[in-house]
Amino acid sequence: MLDATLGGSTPITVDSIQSSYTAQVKRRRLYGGLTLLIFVLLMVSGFNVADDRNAGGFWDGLHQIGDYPADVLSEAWEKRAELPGLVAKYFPALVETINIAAVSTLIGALGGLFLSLLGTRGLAKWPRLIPLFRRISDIMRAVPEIVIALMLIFVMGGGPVPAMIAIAIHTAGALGKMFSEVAENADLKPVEGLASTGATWSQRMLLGVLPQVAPNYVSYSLLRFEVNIRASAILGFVGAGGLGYELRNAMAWGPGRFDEAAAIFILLFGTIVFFDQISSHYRNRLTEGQGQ
Amino acid sequence: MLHIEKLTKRFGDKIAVDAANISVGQPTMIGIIGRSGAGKSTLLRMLNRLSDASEGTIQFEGEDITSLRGAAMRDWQSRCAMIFQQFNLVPRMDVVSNVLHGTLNKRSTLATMFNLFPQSDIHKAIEILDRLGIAEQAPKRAEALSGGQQQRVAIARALMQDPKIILADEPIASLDPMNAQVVMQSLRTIHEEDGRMVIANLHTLDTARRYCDRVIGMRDGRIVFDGTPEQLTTGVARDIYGAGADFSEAATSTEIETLDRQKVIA
Amino acid sequence: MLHIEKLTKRFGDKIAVDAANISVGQPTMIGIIGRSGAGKSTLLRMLNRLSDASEGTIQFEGEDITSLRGAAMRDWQSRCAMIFQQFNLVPRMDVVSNVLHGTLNKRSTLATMFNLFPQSDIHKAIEILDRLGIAEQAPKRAEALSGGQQQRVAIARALMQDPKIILADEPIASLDPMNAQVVMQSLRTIHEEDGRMVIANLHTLDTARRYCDRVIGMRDGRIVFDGTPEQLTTGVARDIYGAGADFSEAATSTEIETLDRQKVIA
Amino acid sequence: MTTADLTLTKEHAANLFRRKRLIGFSIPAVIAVYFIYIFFAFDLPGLAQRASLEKAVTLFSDSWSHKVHVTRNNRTGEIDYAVEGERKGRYPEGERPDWVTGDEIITIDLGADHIVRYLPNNRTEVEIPGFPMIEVQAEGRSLTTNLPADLPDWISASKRRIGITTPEGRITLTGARTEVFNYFPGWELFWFTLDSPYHGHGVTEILFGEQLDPSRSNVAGAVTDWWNNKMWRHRDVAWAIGETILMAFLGTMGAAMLALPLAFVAAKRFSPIMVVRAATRRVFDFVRGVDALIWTVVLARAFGPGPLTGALAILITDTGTFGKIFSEALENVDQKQIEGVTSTGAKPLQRYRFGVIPQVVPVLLAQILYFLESNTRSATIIGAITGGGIGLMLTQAIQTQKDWEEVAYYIVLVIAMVMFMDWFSGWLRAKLIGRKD
Amino acid sequence: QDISEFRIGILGGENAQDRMNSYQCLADYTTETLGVETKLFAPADYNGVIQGLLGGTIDMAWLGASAYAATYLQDPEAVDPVLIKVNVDGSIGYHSIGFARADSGVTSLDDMEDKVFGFGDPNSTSGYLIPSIEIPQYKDGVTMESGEYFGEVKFTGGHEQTIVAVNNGDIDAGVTWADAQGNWEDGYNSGALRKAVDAGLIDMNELVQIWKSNVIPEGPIVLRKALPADVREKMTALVDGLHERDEECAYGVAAGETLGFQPVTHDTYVSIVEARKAKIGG
Ligand SMILES: Nc1ncnc2c1ncn2[C@@H]1O[C@H](COP(=O)(O)OP(=O)(O)OP(=O)(O)O)[C@@H](O)[C@H]1O
Ligand SMILES: Nc1ncnc2c1ncn2[C@@H]1O[C@H](COP(=O)(O)OP(=O)(O)OP(=O)(O)O)[C@@H](O)[C@H]1O
Ligand SMILES: [Mg+2]
Ligand SMILES: [Mg+2]
Repeated sequence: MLDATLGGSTPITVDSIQSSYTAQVKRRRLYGGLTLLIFVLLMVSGFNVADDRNAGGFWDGLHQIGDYPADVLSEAWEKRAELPGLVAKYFPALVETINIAAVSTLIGALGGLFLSLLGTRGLAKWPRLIPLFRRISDIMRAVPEIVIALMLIFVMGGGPVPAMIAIAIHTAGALGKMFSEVAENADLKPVEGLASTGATWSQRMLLGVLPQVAPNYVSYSLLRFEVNIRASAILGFVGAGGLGYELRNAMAWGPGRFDEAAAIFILLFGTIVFFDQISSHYRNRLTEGQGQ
Repeated sequence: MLHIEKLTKRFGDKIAVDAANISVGQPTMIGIIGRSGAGKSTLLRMLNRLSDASEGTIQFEGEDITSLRGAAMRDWQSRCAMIFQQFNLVPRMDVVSNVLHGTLNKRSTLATMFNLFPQSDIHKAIEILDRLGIAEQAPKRAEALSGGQQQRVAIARALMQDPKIILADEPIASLDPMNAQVVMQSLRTIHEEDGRMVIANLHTLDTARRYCDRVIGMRDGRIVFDGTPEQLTTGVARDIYGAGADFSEAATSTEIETLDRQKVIA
Repeated sequence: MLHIEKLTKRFGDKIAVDAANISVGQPTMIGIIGRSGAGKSTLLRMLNRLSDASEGTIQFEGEDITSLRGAAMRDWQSRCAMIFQQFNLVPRMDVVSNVLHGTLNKRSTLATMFNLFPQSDIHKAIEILDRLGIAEQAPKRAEALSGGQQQRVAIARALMQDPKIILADEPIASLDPMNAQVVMQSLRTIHEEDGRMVIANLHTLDTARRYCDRVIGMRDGRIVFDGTPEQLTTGVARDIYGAGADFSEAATSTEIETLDRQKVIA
Repeated sequence: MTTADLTLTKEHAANLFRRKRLIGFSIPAVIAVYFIYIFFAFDLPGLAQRASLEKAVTLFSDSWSHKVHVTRNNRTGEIDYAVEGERKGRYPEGERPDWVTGDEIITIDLGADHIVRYLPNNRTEVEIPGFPMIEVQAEGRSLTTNLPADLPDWISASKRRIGITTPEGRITLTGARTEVFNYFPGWELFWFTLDSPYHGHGVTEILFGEQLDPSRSNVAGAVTDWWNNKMWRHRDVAWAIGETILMAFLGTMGAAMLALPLAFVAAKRFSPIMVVRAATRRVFDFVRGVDALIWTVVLARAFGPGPLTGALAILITDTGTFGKIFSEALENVDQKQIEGVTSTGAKPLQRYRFGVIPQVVPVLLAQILYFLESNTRSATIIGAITGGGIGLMLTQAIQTQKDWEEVAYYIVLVIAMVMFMDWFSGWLRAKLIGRKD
Repeated sequence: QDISEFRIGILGGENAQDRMNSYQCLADYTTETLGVETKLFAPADYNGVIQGLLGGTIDMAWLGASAYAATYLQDPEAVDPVLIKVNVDGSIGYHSIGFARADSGVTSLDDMEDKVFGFGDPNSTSGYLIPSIEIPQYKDGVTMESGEYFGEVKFTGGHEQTIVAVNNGDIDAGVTWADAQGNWEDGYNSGALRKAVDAGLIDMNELVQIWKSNVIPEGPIVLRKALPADVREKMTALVDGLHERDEECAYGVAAGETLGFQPVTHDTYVSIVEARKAKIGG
C-alpha cells in the first residue's frame, strides 16, 4: 500500500466497505451475544443443577459457612497452649508428606524426561514410536493420582509408597507434556553436530539437548513439586500416610480433637505456602536470564 | 492560540524539559528536533496531559491546560490527538475498532464496554480510512498490517477525535523511507486541508525541513532553536545535536535512527 | 579411496541429489559449488550418514558406507568429521568440552555423563586448539566466541575425531571475509599437513578456485562439472549457476550469500 | 602460544574438568543418598516382602472377567445361580447356566475336564484331571474328605473349610455352604441384566430381528434396559460423570469471574495502594494454600454433600490461583496500547476495556481452559470426599472390594473423561484465541 | 412449617453395601408418603453424614452407634434416634472381632505385645470405639497408645482396608465387624469378613479370631429434630413398616436379612456416648 492519495477513491467502494463491515460487526455481535448467552445459560443452569443435587442449598447454607471453622478455631484457641506440642508431634508426618512429594517429583521428572525426549519430533530415538510415547504420557497424565493410590493401597496396604507411585506416574505424564513443549523449541544444531561425530542417542540428548532445556525443566519440576505436596497431602486422606492421613483422622474424630486438626492444618498450610514461595523464587531466577 | 510558558518536567534530579517557552498564533505544522534524550517526547506528553508538568503552564485558546483534571482533562485529550512512534494501537482489534477508539471520550462507558459504537461513527471511521488510502484494510486486525499502514490507522484514530491539535511523537521512526514519506505527506495534507495544528517530533533534519512551517530544536531539555526551516543551517543543526566539526547531516540522521532501533528492541 | 555411485536422495517427489558419481583416489581437497538448493548439503549429509541415501552406494576404502547400521555407522561418522555453516556447537558448554565431543564415539554414555575424558584427550584438545590459534579461549563458553572462533572450535572438534575425511558444509558462509580466510586456510593446512581428505561446500567461486585441488559443480541435484579449478571458466560457472549472460562472478557470489542469509533468518 | 603457556592452559583445562566431574558426581550422589534414605524411611524392603503379586494378579484378572457362583445352601439344599453372587445378578427362577446339568445330581462343568458334582445329602465330588477324585461330605459345621494329608498348594483344607483354586474355577466348601465360582472373560451383564428379555441377543438381532418384548419396540426397550441396567447402572454413571464435569466447569468459570476484578486490585499497575494490593495477594495465597480438599470439608457443614460443595471448593481455591496468575499477566501488559487509548481522552474503565482486556484475554483464556482440564481431575478426587460424581463411585467400588470389573470400568471412564476434557479445552482454546476480540 | 424436599444420607462401610441403589425404593416410598422430592446422598465417610446432619442438610440417616454419639456430642439437639435394625435371631447388636493371620502365631491379645494393631475408621463403633475401650480391659498393661503395649496402633481407614492389611501382613492384627453368628470359616453370616470371603480376597483358613467384643448395639436410624413432627412420624412409620410392606426393599435398606426395625431411644446409646466422650473428648 503505497498510494498516498488523500483525495479519496470512488464512493462506491467506500459504501461497499461500510456495508460489509457493518454486516461483519452485526455478525460478530450476534456470535458474541450467542456465545455469552450460551455461557450464561450453562453457568445458571449448571449452578441450578448442582444446587439441586446438593444436599443443602447454596442460599440456605451461605450463612453457615463459618460454623465449622468457628468450631475448630474456638477449640483450638481454648487449647492454644498445647498447639506447639501438637505441631511437634505431627512434624514427622509432615516430613513424610514432603518426602512423598519430593521422591515422586524426582521419579516423575526422570520419567517425564524420557517421555519427552522419546516423544518429541527431531529428538526421538524411534521416530515411529512418537505417537505411542505421547499417548502414554497423555494417559499417565489423565489418571488422577487417587485412582492409582487406592488400587495400590489395596494391594500393598496403606503407607507412603502407594502415594509415591501414584503421584510419580501422574507427574511423569504431566511433566512429559510440559517438557516436550520445551524440547520442541530446542535448537537442533548442536544435536546434529554431535550426531556427525558418531555420538549415540543418549550422548546427543545428554550433551546436545539437556543443557538447553535444563533451566526450564528444573523450573517446571519445581512447580510440580509444589503441586505434589498438595497431592501427597490429599492422598493421605484416603490412607496413604503423611499429614493428610493425620488430618483426616483428627477431623473425623470431631470435637475434642479439633486442636489436633488445627495444629495439622497449620503445619500443612505453612508448608504449602513455604514451598510455594521458595519455588516461585527459584523459578523466577531460573527463567530470568532467558529473555535474550 | 497555543502558549507554553516555562514548562518544566523533572524526573527526580533529572530535568527532562527545562522552562520551555513556545507561542503559536495560528494552526502551524511544527517539527521538533533534537537528539535522543533531549526532551521531545516529554514535551509532547505534557501537552497531551499523558504526564503532568512539574512547573509552567500550557494555554490553548485561553484555557489553562495544565490545571485541568478528570473529565475536563480527558476532554482536552480528545481535542488534542497523539500519534506514537510505535503506533500504540490495540493489535488484536480490527482497524475500524481502533479508529473508533478516537470517539471513546464522547461515548458512554456502558455502551463502549460492549464494543457498541453508533453506525454513523463506523461510517465516518471508514471514510477517514479511505481518505488515508487504507479503507480495504478496515476489517483486518491491526497487527496484520504493515508498519506504514498501522501508522495511518493511528492517524485515522487521531482524525476520528476531530482534534484541534495533532501531536506526533517520531511518527516515522519505525518506518521505512517509502512509508515514512506517505505518513508525513498525510500529516501535511491534514494540516493543510483541515487547518489543524500539527506538532511532530522528528529525528531527521531533512524531514523537518521538507514538511514543517516551523522547526524547534531541543537540547538537554531546553529549546535552543525556534525558526523557519530556512534558518536551520548545518551550523545550527550541529549545535542542536551537540556534534563536532565532523558532523554530516546524513550520518547523524542514521545514527539517531540506530539509537532508536536499539531502544525498541531492548 | 572414496567411490560414490549413483547416489540419489529423494524427499517425496523432489529429487535433491540425482545419481551422483564421484570417485576420489587419494586425499584431495574438493570444493563443491552450486546455487542454493542444488543438493550440496544433502550430498554431504549422506556422506556423513546424517541422512540415508535413497539409492546408490558410497564406498570408502572398500567398505560400503551406505549399508552401515548402528554402532558401525557411528564408527564411520567418527572417521568422517563434519563442519557446519552454523558451527553446530553446544553453545552453553565450554570450548574444550565441545572439542572433546569429537571423542564421543569412543566413550560410553556413562563416562560422558560424568565428564570422564582422559587427561591425554584433554591435553590433545588444547594442542589442537593451539594449532588453530584459539587455545586462550579454551575455558570460555562456546556461545561467548565470535563466529570465526566458533568455526575453528568446530574444526578442532573435527580434528579431535582424527578423521580420514573432513566434510564442511559452507563453513565460511556465516563469517566475515577476514574470518573466512582464516578458516579456509586452516582447512587447507589440515589437508596438506595431515593428509586428510577435505570436501567443502562453498558458495563463492573464488574460494573454491583458491583453496581446492578439484571442484565439483552441482545443479538441480546433478553433478554438472567435475574438474580442476583451472577448468572452471566463467562460462562453466554460468552453466552451474544457471545464470544468463549478465552473470558476473562477484554478483553471483553475493547473491547466493543473500539467499543463504534469508534462509538462516527464516 | 609458547610451550609454557600451553602447559598452563592444559593445567587449567584439567582443573576445569576435575571441577565438572565433581559436580557431575555429586548431584547424582546426593539424589542417590536421598533415595537410600527414602528406601528405608518408607520401609521398602518390608513392603516388598508384604506386597503380594498374587493379589494384584487376582485383581487384574477379575477386572476383565466375571464369575458365576453356583451356591448350595447345605441347610436348605437350595441351589442359587448368580453372576458375581449378587442378588441383582441372580438367574431367574427355573433358569440356570448351560454348563450346569442334572436334577438329582447337579453336574457343574468348569471346562478342561474339571467337574464338580453336588450330590444329595450335602455330598460333593470334585474331579480334577491328574488328581484323585475329591469327595467331601458336609455335616453340621465340619467336613469329612478323602483328601490326603499332603496337599498341593492349590488346595487349602481344614476340618471346617476347604478351598480349591484351579485355573478353571474356584470351589469352597464349608459346613454351611458349598460354592463353585466359574470364571469367564468379559463384562457379563454389561449390556443387559438377566431379567431383561434382550440378554444374550446380539446387536443385529436387536436391531433387525423379531420383537423380543411384545410391549416395546426392540430398540427402545433395549436402550431403556441398558440405560437402567441394575448391575452396571449406566444412568447413574452418566450422571456421575456429568456431575464431575459440572463441578469442574462451575468451579473454574466461577473462580475466573471472581478472580478477574480481584486481580486488578492485586496488580501493581492498576492498584496504587500498597496495603490493598498486599492484602489481596495474601488472600490469594491463603485460599490457595488451604487447598480444595480442606475447603470441601469446611463447606460440607454449610452445604452438605453434593456437587455444589465440590464446585465451591474448586471455586475458592482457584480464585486464589487465578488471582495470582491473572495479576501477573496484568503486570506484564504492554503499556503502549493503554497509552494509545488514554491519549484519546478515554475514561478509566474504557482504558481497561480497550487497553488491557484485549491483551490479557488470550492469556487468561488459555489459563482458564488449562485449569478446566486439570480441575476435572481434582473434581474426581473431591467427589470422592464430598460425595458426588464418578470419583465417589470409583472409591466406593474399590473400597467395597468386589467387582473389580466395575473399578476397571470406572477407571477407563475417568481417563476417557479427563482426556476428553483435555482435548476439548485444547480445541476451545484454539477456537477462541484464534479469534478477534 | 413445610419441607420442600427430604434428604436421606447413606453411610458407607459398616452397614451399607449397595447404597444408593438399595435405597432407591425407600426414596420412592418417601416421596409417596411425604409428597416432596426425596434425595439420596452418600458421602464418602462418616464425617460427611455427621456434618450433613449437624448442618441441617441431611434429614435422615442410618448412623453407626459411634457416629451417632459423635453427632450427639457436637449438638445434642441435632438428631433423634428413632429405629434400630432387628437381626434374624431377634437381637439388635453385633460384635467387633479381632483377628490375625493364622500363620503369624498370634492367637490371642497376649501374643500381640509389641506388634502392630490396626483400627478402621475413627468414627466406626466396631472398628475403633468399642475395641479401643474394651481391649485395654483385657488385662493390665494393655493400652491403645502406640508403643506402650502394642508396638504400633494404626488406622487403616475402614473395615475393608483392615482386612486386607491383616491378610497382607502389613499389620499383625486388626478389628472389624461381624454378626458373630454362623461359622468363622464362612466369615460368619454377615459382616466385613463375609464380604471379603465372598469376593475371594481372603481364605478364612488363613485367619484366626483373637478377640471378640461384647454386643454392640446397631446404629440407629436418626431423624433431624428440626423436622416437622408429622414428617418425623410419617417417616418413622414408613421405615418401621418397611419389612412388612416390601421385604425386598427392607433387605436392601438393612443390607441383609432382618426382622425389620424396632423403635429405639437415646437411652440405648448412653453408654456409647459416654464411651466416646471418655475416649475422644468433646
Ligand atoms: N518516566 C521517566 N522517568 C525518568 N526519566 C525519564 C522518564 N521519561 C523520560 N525520562 C528522561 O527524560 C529525558 C528526556 O526524555 P525524552 O523521552 O523526552 O527524550 P526524547 O527527546 O524524546 O528522546 P528520544 O529521541 O530517545 O525519544 C531523558 O533523559 C529520559 O531519560
Ligand atoms: N529435509 C528435507 N525435506 C524435504 N526437502 C529437502 C530437505 N532437505 C533438503 N531438501 C530439498 O532438497 C534440495 C537440495 O537441498 P540442499 O540443502 O542439499 O541444497 P544446497 O545445495 O545445500 O543449498 P543451500 O546452498 O541453500 O544450502 C532443495 O530443493 C531442498 O528444498
Ligand atoms: Mg522520544
Ligand atoms: Mg546447504
